[in-house]
Amino acid sequence: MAQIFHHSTNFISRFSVFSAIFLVNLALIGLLTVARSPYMTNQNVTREQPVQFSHKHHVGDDGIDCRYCHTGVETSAVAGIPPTKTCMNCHSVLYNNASYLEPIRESYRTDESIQWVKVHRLGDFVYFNHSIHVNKGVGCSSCHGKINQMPLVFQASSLQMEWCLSCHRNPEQALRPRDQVFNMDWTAPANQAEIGEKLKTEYKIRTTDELTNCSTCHR
Amino acid sequence: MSAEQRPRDSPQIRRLAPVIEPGHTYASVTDKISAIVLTRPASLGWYAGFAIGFSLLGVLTISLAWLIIKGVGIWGINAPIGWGFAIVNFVWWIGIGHAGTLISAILFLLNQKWRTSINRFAEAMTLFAVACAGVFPLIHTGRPWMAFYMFPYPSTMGIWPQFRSPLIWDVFAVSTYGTVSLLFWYVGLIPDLATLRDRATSKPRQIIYGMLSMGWRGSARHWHRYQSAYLLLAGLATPLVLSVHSVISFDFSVSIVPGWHTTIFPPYFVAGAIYSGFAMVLTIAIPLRKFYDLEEFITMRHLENMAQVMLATGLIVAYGYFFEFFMALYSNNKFDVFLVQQRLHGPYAPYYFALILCNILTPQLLWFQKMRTNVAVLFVMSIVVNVGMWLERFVIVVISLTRDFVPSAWGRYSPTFWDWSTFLGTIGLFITLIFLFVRVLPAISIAEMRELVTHTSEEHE
Amino acid sequence: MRDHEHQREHLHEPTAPAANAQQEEGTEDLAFRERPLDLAAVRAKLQSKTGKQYWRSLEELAGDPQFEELLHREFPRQAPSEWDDSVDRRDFLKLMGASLAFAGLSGCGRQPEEHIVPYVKQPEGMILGKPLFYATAMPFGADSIGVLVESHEGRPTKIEGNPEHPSSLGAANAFAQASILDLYDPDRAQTPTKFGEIETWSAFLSSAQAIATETKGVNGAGFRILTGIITSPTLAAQIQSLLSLYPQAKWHQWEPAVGDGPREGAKLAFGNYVNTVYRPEKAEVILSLDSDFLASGPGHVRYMKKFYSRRKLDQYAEVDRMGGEMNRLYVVEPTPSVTGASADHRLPLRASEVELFARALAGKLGLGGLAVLPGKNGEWLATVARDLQKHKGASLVVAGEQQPAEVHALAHAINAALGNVGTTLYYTEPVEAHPVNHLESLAELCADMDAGKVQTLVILGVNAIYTAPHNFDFTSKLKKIRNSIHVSSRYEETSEYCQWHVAESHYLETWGDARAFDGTLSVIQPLIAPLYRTHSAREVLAAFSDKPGISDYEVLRDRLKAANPSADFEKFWRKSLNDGVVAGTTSAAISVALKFNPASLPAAKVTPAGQIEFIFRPDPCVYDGRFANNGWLQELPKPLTKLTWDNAALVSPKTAETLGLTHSVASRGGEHGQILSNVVDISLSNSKVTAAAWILPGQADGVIVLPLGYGRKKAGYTGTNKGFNAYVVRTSDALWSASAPKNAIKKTGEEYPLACTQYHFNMEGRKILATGTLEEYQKNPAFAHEGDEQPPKELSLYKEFAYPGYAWAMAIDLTSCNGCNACVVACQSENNIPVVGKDQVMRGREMHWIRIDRYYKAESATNDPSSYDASLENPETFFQPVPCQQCENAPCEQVCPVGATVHSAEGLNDMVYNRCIGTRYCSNNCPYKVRRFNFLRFQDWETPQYKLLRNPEVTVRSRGVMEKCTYCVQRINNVRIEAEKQNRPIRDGEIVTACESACPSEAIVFGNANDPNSRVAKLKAQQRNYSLLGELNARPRTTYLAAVRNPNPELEKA
Amino acid sequence: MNEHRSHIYGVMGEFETAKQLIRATEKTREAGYRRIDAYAPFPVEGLSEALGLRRSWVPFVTLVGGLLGGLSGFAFQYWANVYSYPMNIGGRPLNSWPAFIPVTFELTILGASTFAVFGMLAMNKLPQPHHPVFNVPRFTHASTDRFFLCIEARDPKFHLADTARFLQGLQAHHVTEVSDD
Repeated sequence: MAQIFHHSTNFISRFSVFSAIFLVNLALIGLLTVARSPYMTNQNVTREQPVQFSHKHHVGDDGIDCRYCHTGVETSAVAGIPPTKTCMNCHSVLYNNASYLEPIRESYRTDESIQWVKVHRLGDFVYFNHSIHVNKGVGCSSCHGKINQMPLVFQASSLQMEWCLSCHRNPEQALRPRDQVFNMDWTAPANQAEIGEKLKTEYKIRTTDELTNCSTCHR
Repeated sequence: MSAEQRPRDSPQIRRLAPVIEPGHTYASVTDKISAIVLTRPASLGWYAGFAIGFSLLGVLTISLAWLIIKGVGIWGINAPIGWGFAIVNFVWWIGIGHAGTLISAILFLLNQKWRTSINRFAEAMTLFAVACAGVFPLIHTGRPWMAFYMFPYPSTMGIWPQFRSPLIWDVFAVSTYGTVSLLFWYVGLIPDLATLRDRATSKPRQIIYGMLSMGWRGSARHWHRYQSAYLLLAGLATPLVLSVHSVISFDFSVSIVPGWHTTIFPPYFVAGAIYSGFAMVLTIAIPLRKFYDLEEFITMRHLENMAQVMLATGLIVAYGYFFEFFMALYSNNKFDVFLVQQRLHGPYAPYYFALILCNILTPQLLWFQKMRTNVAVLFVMSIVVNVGMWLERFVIVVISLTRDFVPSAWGRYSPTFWDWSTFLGTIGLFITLIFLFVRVLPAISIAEMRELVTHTSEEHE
Repeated sequence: MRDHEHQREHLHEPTAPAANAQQEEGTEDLAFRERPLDLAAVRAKLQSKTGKQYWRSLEELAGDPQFEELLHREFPRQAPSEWDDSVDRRDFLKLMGASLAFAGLSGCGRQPEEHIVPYVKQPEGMILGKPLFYATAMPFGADSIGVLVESHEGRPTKIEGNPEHPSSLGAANAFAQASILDLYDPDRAQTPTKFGEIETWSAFLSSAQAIATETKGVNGAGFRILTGIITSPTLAAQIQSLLSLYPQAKWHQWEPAVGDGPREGAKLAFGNYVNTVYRPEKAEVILSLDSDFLASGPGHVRYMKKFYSRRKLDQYAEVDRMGGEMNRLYVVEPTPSVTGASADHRLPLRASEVELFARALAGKLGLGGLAVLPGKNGEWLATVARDLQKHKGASLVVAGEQQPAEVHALAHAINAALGNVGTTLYYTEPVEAHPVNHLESLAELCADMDAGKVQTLVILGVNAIYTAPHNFDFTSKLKKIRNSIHVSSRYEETSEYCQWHVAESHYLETWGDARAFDGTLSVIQPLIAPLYRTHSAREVLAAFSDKPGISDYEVLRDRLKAANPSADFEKFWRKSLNDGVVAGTTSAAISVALKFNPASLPAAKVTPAGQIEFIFRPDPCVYDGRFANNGWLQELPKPLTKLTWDNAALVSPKTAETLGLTHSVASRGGEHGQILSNVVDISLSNSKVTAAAWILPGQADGVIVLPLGYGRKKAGYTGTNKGFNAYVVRTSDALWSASAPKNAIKKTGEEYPLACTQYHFNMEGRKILATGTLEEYQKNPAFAHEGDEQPPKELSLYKEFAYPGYAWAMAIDLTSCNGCNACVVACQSENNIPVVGKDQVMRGREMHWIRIDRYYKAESATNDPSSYDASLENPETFFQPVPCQQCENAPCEQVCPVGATVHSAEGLNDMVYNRCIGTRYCSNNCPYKVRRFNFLRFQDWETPQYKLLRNPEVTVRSRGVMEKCTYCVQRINNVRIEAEKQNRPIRDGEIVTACESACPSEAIVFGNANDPNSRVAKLKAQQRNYSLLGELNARPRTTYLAAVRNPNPELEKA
Repeated sequence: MNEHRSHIYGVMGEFETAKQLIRATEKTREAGYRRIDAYAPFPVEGLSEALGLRRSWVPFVTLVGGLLGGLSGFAFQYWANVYSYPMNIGGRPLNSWPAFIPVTFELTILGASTFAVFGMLAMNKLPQPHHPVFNVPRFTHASTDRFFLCIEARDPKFHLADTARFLQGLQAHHVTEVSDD
């Protein structure tokens, strides 16, 4: 019997030991990466909508203010998706026979709601409130990205807890003057750090301690 | 002089009883032990035992599936008794595990030669017990599929486990304990695997054992490092084994529940663990040496020593019981006082007295040599102690919870069918693993037996 | 709106948000919906709830879309309700098949695509995501409780009291709050039926019209209407117009749980029906003659608020009153009621002896009548009489609803003699639209039915077959009626024997009006269009009139217009809707002359000493049975017995001993769950009922209480066959109490498991509830701290955590708590707390976030009422609401392995459901045992109606997760956000927790302890303030104010 | 001679008892051979000294492992609780170091023991299923009851014939040459 294993097995066995360890770690890292990838978060994924509504056109080109449609954004937890009526305000006269607007007109006729596909989907147990962010100088684009350049809206941020925390831990980075909140093209000035600090005190932003309490977002 | 002439009962000679019957050579021990794995066909008894274990294992699978589907509500737990059989069994199994490490590590450090013939399967027992124990912390949670929250990984929530919680300590203690025991056991196995490789007749076996032995060739240089590694492992496993059950006891002593919140717990849990562990070793060793006639290797001396250890640890446990009472009364904390009274004449008093009977009264028989050397008695005794130690955990975990601070919330606990099936299921897992183990791996460390042979032969020279 | 932006319903899965069935009915509807509510689907789902629907094989299962769904969820959506946790074999196999898949798929997995479904035309005035509150009123007996209903995008989710309304004053009782569950009850009747077959409304209309014409021909002969008490002027007017249309038609009334005593008593005393209104706030001394006026009967919510306004001691310490003006309450009653249990002095007397007591009192006060009370009771009486006389004009005697006319008449006489009329009580015209003697009214109807004089019987809401005295044998008589129409919200016992059953709309679905105990009129406005094809009583009556089809809305407006020819009716109308009360409708006090001489009373009939007295009482949770299918109320522990899901024949310890009745504690659940009690056969007035016996300390000896409202045969999934039906042994001649020899009650030898949430009544010498008398308190205001072992803060090794901002805290005044349960229901409704069912309660797994502990101050040798002990004959009873104590050194937080419960910067003990993995360690380590665990999937995910019910502001917890009181953190956050938007601090009283807002006695106060001017801070500053189990140094934010009672020193000595 | 070395690993002798092996080993070293190795079925006392082996590095490696495990363990807990996400847990201080000890301890043990074992294997160049000595048919007894001494070809003093003769001089049975392939 003597030699059971061939010369090569020495290398093979050692190699496999190391590669096993390597692969396990690789798998773990992979898992964590997938968890943060658009596959899980739907970040940057554009969705087909029943009506190919273009924010680029309405906001970017026509310059319609966010609040014209998203009426709740300053007062309520939710910005609100506009009722068909809002579309018809204009489209009863503009493009009022464009075929691609048929679903709108049909909805208005039949009193059947349009089924928009949801783009921004927070965890079921997160209680996000638009109004307080808007009122405290957090701009739309800080979370939603440059909507005015999106033909079809996609989710610009991961919307994961660590992402929320990044801002709740140091809000100053995102604070802007109130009149800039709805400005999609606002970019942080060079001295954002100090401006942010100033605004933070001006707006009476709560301490990081308070902003990172569980019950701030979870109930 | 030779075995048959020696009068077995005269004390001072008995004390010299060997840890291995004389007349053995390197070859003979090797043959005898490796034969069990390599040549001897599996007996009918083995198949029978395995069948029992395996069917119980099936019960476990079903119980777990049903648990996952329905939720922990299928068990008897409720408010206020949030922990029931699951935790009782967890602590019980972990406790059993301890004897293995203890025998292989501490006795090794103390250079107790008699450990050699029992440490291998004692270690195996440890691993399997830990496996059984490991089932519970996971499944007893309300959402097992979320249990990974307990591990410190960089989650997308940017939040970490809560390291002040004894349960997190458990996670680390138990997993470390499992890993180290496995390493220790495997390192011990390497030379024997080499032996099996060299004695195996069929190619597949040669390859399997060959792979497992990693090409061990008994080089003196290897032995040199091997020994220091093994010694270090023993040195590390010793504090580990003590820490693990201390940590388990923290689950209770760190809380504020009357009957849990006691400083005596760590030492008394460790003692209890060793106590039940040795009981279990006996429960396994006695049939093992019988069926595979290993009486020459696992001699009366082993059984007796273990019996003595049981007696000693049993007394420590008794001391623990006593002090639970004493401290409660001495501290005059109304909640503790009330609780210890409840133990004596509460709704669960029978369990408490049963526990005293099993753990304190019965083992007193071990003061007598006759009893210590009577295999049948030892076997029964070991079972009794196992039951007793299970009861102890039941008394501590469950009964303390039934009577805590606010009387309006007092309740009672009674296990359901699924509590029992899960418990029996883990016993099935244990049996199955043990039976597989004796078939595929040497139940006694051959290499160390050879050392023993040299020593004994030297003694005889 | 909140729901379409973020799903609230579930920890891991999106479930259909507010579906709203209004659009089903095609009515003008201001509600949003995501998925249409398909009634057929509803019914199908409801069937599956009873666990009948299983997959026949795994193969079939595998093809099933539900199964695919199930694979991507943590647990099966279609699994039978956990309410009965029975292990069914096929059920088991079915799930086994899925089990393998779980391992891989649970935990991770992407969220499915979701749709946002906006309005087509958004109703103005609505801001998506913000709840609206509407004022309306819940009619109840001779009263109606004004409520504010919270509505999220058109679905009512919560009911609270209406501060504007006299009978609410902002608080609400358990019934009113739980009535919202009735709205969404999936077992409600959903369409009209004829002989049980589904019929259309128009079919009913036509047959109604046929009947109408026929009836017209014989100008109304044989046309009868049966209703309960009606306080709705509109409905009454409609009935009257019918009666004038059909001259020979008759209107009968039957209210099973309200006696004729109050009515007839007034008649006896004053010669005609008058309504009595009390002013407890003005009374120094109150004597209740078997009246539970704090917890039932017209105006009780108001009375409770007013009564306890006189027991606030030095509340908020503005003036150091030290309880100087604390009133005193004496109660004489056969069985402990909420009122009696919280009285300063309580005398257990058999129901029939209460009349003797009243006569003797009258005698003592020199009103004639010579009856004297023998023995100790006599002394007691004398003392009370003295106390009353001492407070002429500031005393009050209240007679119980179930007491006979004589007692009421006596009470009127005594009050008159004491000069209380006009001060502590006043009289008004009856609130009832048409006061009659109900027993006679029903008797007459039955006689006529028997005599074949009745062709058409329209029953509005009355479940006569269930509630009528059994000697009337209503069933057989009803069978004789040609046209019988039953109008009720559920297809119940009576419906079965009627030709037509018309599904009645819930009061939140209809227009209407109702008067309160003091005559104040409220407009009832619908919060939601009928969920099903249901109709109001008014519509049904209209169907028989000459102008059918006229809508309630018009009828109502026309009446109001007529009654208020004011200039701007629209303004008036809007104001009435907005306030919930119609201005200027409160009845004026009338002066009535006493035409009654106590001496002239015939001898009272008293239960002979040797005999046992059986008395009938409405159940504190399901009342007369109308709430039998309400899971919240069924699972609500009854104030005194702490029983749920069952009624029981209540027996005093001594009587139990003589009858050989006992309890034993079951090993499963134990003291906090399952008690085995003896089953007894009660044969009474040649009928028999089998009941579970329950031994109740403080009950008068020789009395057995038979609570009404249980043993329903057709109540629905929740209420059917729960408890025993006391109506079965109730006869017209012994409507409220019957006497029978001892052998009328026999042990059957069987045992029956009762779900009792607190059996153990003894405090075991632990300082859980600090109690004292007013004297003690005035001597030593800090009496609550005697023997305190709370360690000083300096002893701590740790540096204190600072709470610079708000420090939320709660103070609960035990002096004011009488265990009325309003807070428990409020919490359940606000926080989406599931109902777990009897079996789970028996395992000690009920989910209430706030529980009310009941303790007896009895030096009992044993803790077991089932072994007789003199101290249990009339023990002092105390109640203690226990929500999460929000400890600063929370023992629960430190042991949680995943940090699912941690402390907020404002001192809240946050509970993060989505982080919890359910080790239950926190619950074990919670000394107050306020944490609740979802042992099984208690939430009902299937029933669409319940999805409408849920509060979108609160996560709906799922299986395997710990939950607990959070001080209504959702309310805190919403208020804070509003305040921060205005850059101002939160004002005291701006945040009101659900329990606080419900509490009629204002025992619960929440606020910011850091603000020295907040109410809570002032309460905590009091010396009565102590923390539960302070010696544990958990530093609870919830603290208690010791219970102080005001006993009469003279009686104390005796 | 060098051409030998290419395909010869060394010469091996077999002994009955451990004592013989030790004696033989000592003699061989006295004879000036250095590249030698002894093979035994169990650790033979005195053999290491006979071969003149130096103290092994295993203890040091173990120490390193222990320190790594322990320090990183505590450091991580400190970081997670004080910096990463500070939370008020039941009023306990952020750095509740006593509560961090158990985990730190367990990680120390874990680190130390894993390093000990894997360090030992690594230094022994295991796994190594194939080794020239296995070419010797009788070497299977090395794992049962026989003791072997092998003088390797790499040894400067090595000469096939002489070394073989030398070994026979030590009463070794079956002196065989160990081929290297």
